[in-house]
Amino acid sequence: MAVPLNRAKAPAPTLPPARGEGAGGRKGLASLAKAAGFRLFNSVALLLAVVVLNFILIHSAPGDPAEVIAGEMGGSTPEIMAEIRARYGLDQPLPKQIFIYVKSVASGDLGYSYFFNQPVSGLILRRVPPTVLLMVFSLTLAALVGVTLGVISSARPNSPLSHLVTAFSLAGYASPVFWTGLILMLIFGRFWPIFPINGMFDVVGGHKGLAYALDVLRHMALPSLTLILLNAAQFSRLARASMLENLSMDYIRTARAKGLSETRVFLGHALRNALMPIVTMAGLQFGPLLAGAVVVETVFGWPGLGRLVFDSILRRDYPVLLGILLISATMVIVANLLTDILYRVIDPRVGVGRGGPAQ
Amino acid sequence: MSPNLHRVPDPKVGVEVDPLGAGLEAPPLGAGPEAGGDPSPGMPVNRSQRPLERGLAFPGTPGAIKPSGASQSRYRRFLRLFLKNPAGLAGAILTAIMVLTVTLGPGLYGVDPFEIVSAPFMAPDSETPMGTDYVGRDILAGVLSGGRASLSVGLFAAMLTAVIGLTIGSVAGYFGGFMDTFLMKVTEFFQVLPNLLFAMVLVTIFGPTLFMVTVSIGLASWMNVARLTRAEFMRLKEMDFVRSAVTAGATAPRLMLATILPNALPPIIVAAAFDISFAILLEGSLSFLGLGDPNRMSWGLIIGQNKNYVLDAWWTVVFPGAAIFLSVLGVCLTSDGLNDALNPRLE
Amino acid sequence: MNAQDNVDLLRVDNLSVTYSRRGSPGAIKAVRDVSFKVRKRKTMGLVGESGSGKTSAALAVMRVLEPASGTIHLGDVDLTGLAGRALRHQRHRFQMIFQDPASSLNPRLRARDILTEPMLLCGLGSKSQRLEKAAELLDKVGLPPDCLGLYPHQFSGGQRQRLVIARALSTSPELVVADEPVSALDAAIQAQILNLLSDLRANFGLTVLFISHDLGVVQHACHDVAVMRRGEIVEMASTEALFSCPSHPYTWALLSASIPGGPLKSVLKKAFGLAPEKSLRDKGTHQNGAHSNGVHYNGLNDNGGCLYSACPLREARCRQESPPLREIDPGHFSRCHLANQVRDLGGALLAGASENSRDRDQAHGHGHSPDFGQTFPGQPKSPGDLTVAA
Amino acid sequence: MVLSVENLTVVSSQGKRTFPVVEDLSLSIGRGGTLALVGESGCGKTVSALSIMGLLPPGFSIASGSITLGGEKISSLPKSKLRGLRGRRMSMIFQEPMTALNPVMAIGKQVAEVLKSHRICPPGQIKGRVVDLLAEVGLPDPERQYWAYPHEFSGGMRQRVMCVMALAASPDLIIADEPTTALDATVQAQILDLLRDLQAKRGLAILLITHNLLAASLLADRVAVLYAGRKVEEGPTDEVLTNPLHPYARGLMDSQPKLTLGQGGTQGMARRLKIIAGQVPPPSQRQGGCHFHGRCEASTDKCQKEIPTLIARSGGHSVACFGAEEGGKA
Repeated sequence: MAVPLNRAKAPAPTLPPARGEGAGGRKGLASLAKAAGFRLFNSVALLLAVVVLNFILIHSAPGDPAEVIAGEMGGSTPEIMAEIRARYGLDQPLPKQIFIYVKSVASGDLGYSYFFNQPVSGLILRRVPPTVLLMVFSLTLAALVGVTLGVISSARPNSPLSHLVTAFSLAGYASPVFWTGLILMLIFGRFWPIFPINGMFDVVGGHKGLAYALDVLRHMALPSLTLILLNAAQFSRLARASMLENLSMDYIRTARAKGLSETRVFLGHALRNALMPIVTMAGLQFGPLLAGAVVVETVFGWPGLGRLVFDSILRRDYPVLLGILLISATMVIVANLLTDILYRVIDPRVGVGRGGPAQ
Repeated sequence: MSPNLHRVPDPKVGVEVDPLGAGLEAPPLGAGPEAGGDPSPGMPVNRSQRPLERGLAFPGTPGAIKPSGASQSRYRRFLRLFLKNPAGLAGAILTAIMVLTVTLGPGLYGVDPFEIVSAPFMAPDSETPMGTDYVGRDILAGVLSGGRASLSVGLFAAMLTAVIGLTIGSVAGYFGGFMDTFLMKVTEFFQVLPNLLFAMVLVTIFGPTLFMVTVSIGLASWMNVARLTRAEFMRLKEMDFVRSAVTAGATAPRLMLATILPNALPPIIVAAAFDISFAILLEGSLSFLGLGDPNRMSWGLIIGQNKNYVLDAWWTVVFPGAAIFLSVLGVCLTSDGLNDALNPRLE
Repeated sequence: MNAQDNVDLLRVDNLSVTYSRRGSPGAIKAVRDVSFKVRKRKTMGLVGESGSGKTSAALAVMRVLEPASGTIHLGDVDLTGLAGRALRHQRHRFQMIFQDPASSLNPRLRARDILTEPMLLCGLGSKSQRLEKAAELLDKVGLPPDCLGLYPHQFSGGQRQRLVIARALSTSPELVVADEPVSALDAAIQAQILNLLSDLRANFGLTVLFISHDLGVVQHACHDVAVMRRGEIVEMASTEALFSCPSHPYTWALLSASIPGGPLKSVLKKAFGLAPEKSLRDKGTHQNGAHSNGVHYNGLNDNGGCLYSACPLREARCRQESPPLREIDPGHFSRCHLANQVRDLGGALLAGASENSRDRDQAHGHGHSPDFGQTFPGQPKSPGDLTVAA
Repeated sequence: MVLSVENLTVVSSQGKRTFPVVEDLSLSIGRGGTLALVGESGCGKTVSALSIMGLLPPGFSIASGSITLGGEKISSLPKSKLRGLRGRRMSMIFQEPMTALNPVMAIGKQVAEVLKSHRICPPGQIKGRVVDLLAEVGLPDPERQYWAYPHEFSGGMRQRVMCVMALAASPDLIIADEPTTALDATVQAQILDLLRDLQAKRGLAILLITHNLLAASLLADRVAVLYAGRKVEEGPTDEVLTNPLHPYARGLMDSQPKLTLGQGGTQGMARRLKIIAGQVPPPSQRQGGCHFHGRCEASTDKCQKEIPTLIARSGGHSVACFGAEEGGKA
């Protein structure tokens, strides 16, 4: 916050201390830390709420909670049932149960999967890296491709390219993820088999280092291409709308009156302002993207959270399902936190008190 | 400013009133406001009994100019604008076609989607226009009757998101303060949960009936409409015509429903239309993952069942997927068309 | 002036309005302990620049904004105490005219519904009576009766403002609060609406609270004037007394900025002119009204002294002790420690300037200046009275 | 002569039909001179300014007439050449200070852009030169202001930043489109003083677009009154403002409440303003002849048919009206 006026004995209103280049420096690290602190507290509260939601879901499911937790293996062996009752303290009064549940989740114990007969947290955490890799790779590429297409098409709003981009963005949004995935599998499986259509690496290859990375990349081509098609469509649509809106603002007319070249006006002024809503959308888009990733993993057999979700649905393995919901909510919260802070760095107007784009 | 007919008053008539004449402190003629008299202020009076002061006989002031344009009804204006936009028109036609095929199709085609028609993986031919699936059921029958589940879930889920979103958004936007902060925290909480995952958990726990699928999708995707409604209510609440209704004595419910909501509807209707397409996609994903209503055929279900045989039986996946694609595309284009036709002239 | 006329219709005592801005702690004092009276059937002007709190005061009187403190009496009814049905029961007695014709009419309603809505909400008359009165109102504000079925976007700016005025009169109110009714209009339309307002005021026996930032309009339209700055009334008097010789440096500064170039302007600028802005606009301000110019304070750092920090006559006393609103002449109030000196200094400057302009008239031989009152000339060469409207 | 515009006609095309927005406008400004273009909204004053700068919005185009800047005919220049002149030889100040600056770029850099793109001085000196300019327009502590953002400035101070941007490449002509309309009276007076000082110091020619007669009287030495796209009167400021010849100009002056100081100030209350009935006809509604004939009290058949031409009267005061010509009203 540039002008620290609300401290009791505020000195004469001062501007941010003059500093060198770089937009970030100008904000003052104190104000950024305060904003991050506020948002962090907010995120922890959200996480707690998700845990409580999980608890409520388990207890509101039809039937005895122990049955629910045991899932498909339920009722087969009395020892398991007894062990579940003891672990979750199901015979205790409800508030006590919530406390036990929250305490165990906080200590990293998300319960035990009887189908995979291993602790849920370990099971899930092993599947997180491939999903994160797939998502971050796809989100970045989708953002780059989408924004570039959107910006280019906003240069000449009713040119053929612009109509093409609009059509692409509509088609990208309208096609269901699993359908696109399967169509790509069909194309690259049957007619142009240059990419593997299943799994994450050649089981037989056993490559090391760079070769291994390349192999994973080849395997990731189709799943990420599916995600990119979907998300690039949304980015291009928003980028085009945001650019057109900014190009009609007064400060663009001022820039032109200063005699700046059209590209300088376009990139130097319009794009800088147009990026802000796009950053916001990237944050909000992370949740739906994760959902898309789950489906794509199921289609392409990518060993991430998606496959785990698919299997645990079949086995009605609630601890795993709820664990995944918690972990993915965490990932979304972290993503929102990052985009919020990125938003503050770009936009000098955002004060400390006010929350970021989500507010 | 709309071009208006310039009916010129006869210049002679428009001569201004003699400055020292009526303009000065002439005592008011006839029934002045206080003549009407009011029962003692505190005492509540039945609304319709109060006399309406008719004010004074008094010549109209010069400079009467007739505003322009015939008084067309809003619906004709809406239709005119909507039909002018090609995308909207195409969308409306596409959606209509999909709805018709889904409602009339099963009756006309007459084949039961669950009935084994012939050998599995039959390629599309005259007999089975869309071929058969992995157990030999007719894909065309599946597509026709599957649409009923997908589109109805899409419509009703979108209605649910609209109801929840409108309520939370309008209350948060209008009342502000603590209510706003609390409701926005709730919205933020729901937004953190990836919508498909949340819907999956709900359906898994509470059973994959069509009703539960609709409710889960509704619960997982109302946040956009809520945010949009809140933003519109906060913007309109500050405008003069709402303040004028306050000064005229409008109560909070009337302000929210009769004054603010009609002006807030256009962007909300567009968002709700988008939610229909979003819900269809979500229903597709759910049934693709095997969470749809088992005894109801659905587009996602067909694709989910045949996904492993896509390489050698492409038609089992391509046609149902195309059905989803076309209906979602139709709804999207219609909502784009709505956007242009509905945007108010307020700006 | 019969006895009934010096009765006060509207009495506002110690009115304060505060805004809490999300993000910056502490409340912004938009209106600070303002008191004034509006005589029945008279027009009271509230004049001030943007951010002076004049619109917030008006909205508080209309109970659109909840005042932080203070009481508002309409006739003998204390409005601040009322709420819900009781307040709505009084609503027909006081109505409001808004500034921006584009946003003060509900775009979804036809003219007929716009005019009948206030009567409906106040429960006045039957449906047919309301429609008749709506047609009658249109005629009174100079709009043809057959445009009842049209929507606001089919009217021009001036016509929409006439519709807004007709709506305000629909419940035959005693008090009309007009918030910058002509600021958003062009000069020619502005004159038409000002004439309309004065005709309606005279013929309906209305009492008007007139908010504006334009001194020329206020002098033309108002019987009494209160000059507001940073949420306070700095000077209050009858129009005649105030414009003949103000007694607050800020009023002089406003006047000197609103008169055309010439000897008087340069003299007044030297004596009372504002020093150019020094500090940055503080982000915590509340910024509305006709002009979107920022304000340099946020009501937080009240260090007790007079708020007019840019005053050229500022002394030590002004910095420590905040001046009360004192009555320095009968009916003429000023919030300045040096009010008397300011009045005398201003009077001298005025007299001085009018002396040499009268000599110059004789020298040029075409005594152009009108007989009543001394309108101060534009460029030194030809003294004719010059149109002045900010 | 810094700027001379001859018989400029600008048309706006909506769909198939085109309407004249500015008709046969001629004006000229010498070095150090200021011409005020006065008129109600919708009379084409902003469109004229934008056509001079070559910034006409889509749908508007120059139909005929020529614009010459410093002897060079710029109305026929290709877009790229014209762009080189903007900021360098002529620059513009806009009305709404709150939205005319880029909200996410420090103001110093927004000014430096002008110097950089026109290569006025080597990159090293740019920052120093900007800081001097900021000081020249009266912004306190310019060294630190360089890094401040627009939202930290008041309306008046932002308009000063706009002036700096306009002056950075020391152009010959500044077009100010309603520079003080969005400001309060006191701040407006300061900005007009600033413009007058800058003009005196740098010998600038200023084209002031305004609907506010006070601003015109304070800054301009000549005034041209526009009505519905046509110039109806032009002359020295105090001549035009004190005894206007054209009925519209006279109606405009009379219809505004005059601020009178000293005794006898309240007669305003009783006196009704002399009004001009009706409204300005929008471009699509303008018939032949003099556009004002509908609202003019002295309109004759001739006024309805023929377009009055501008006739020079005494002291460079010219008017375009048949009535004024015959009647010879003083």
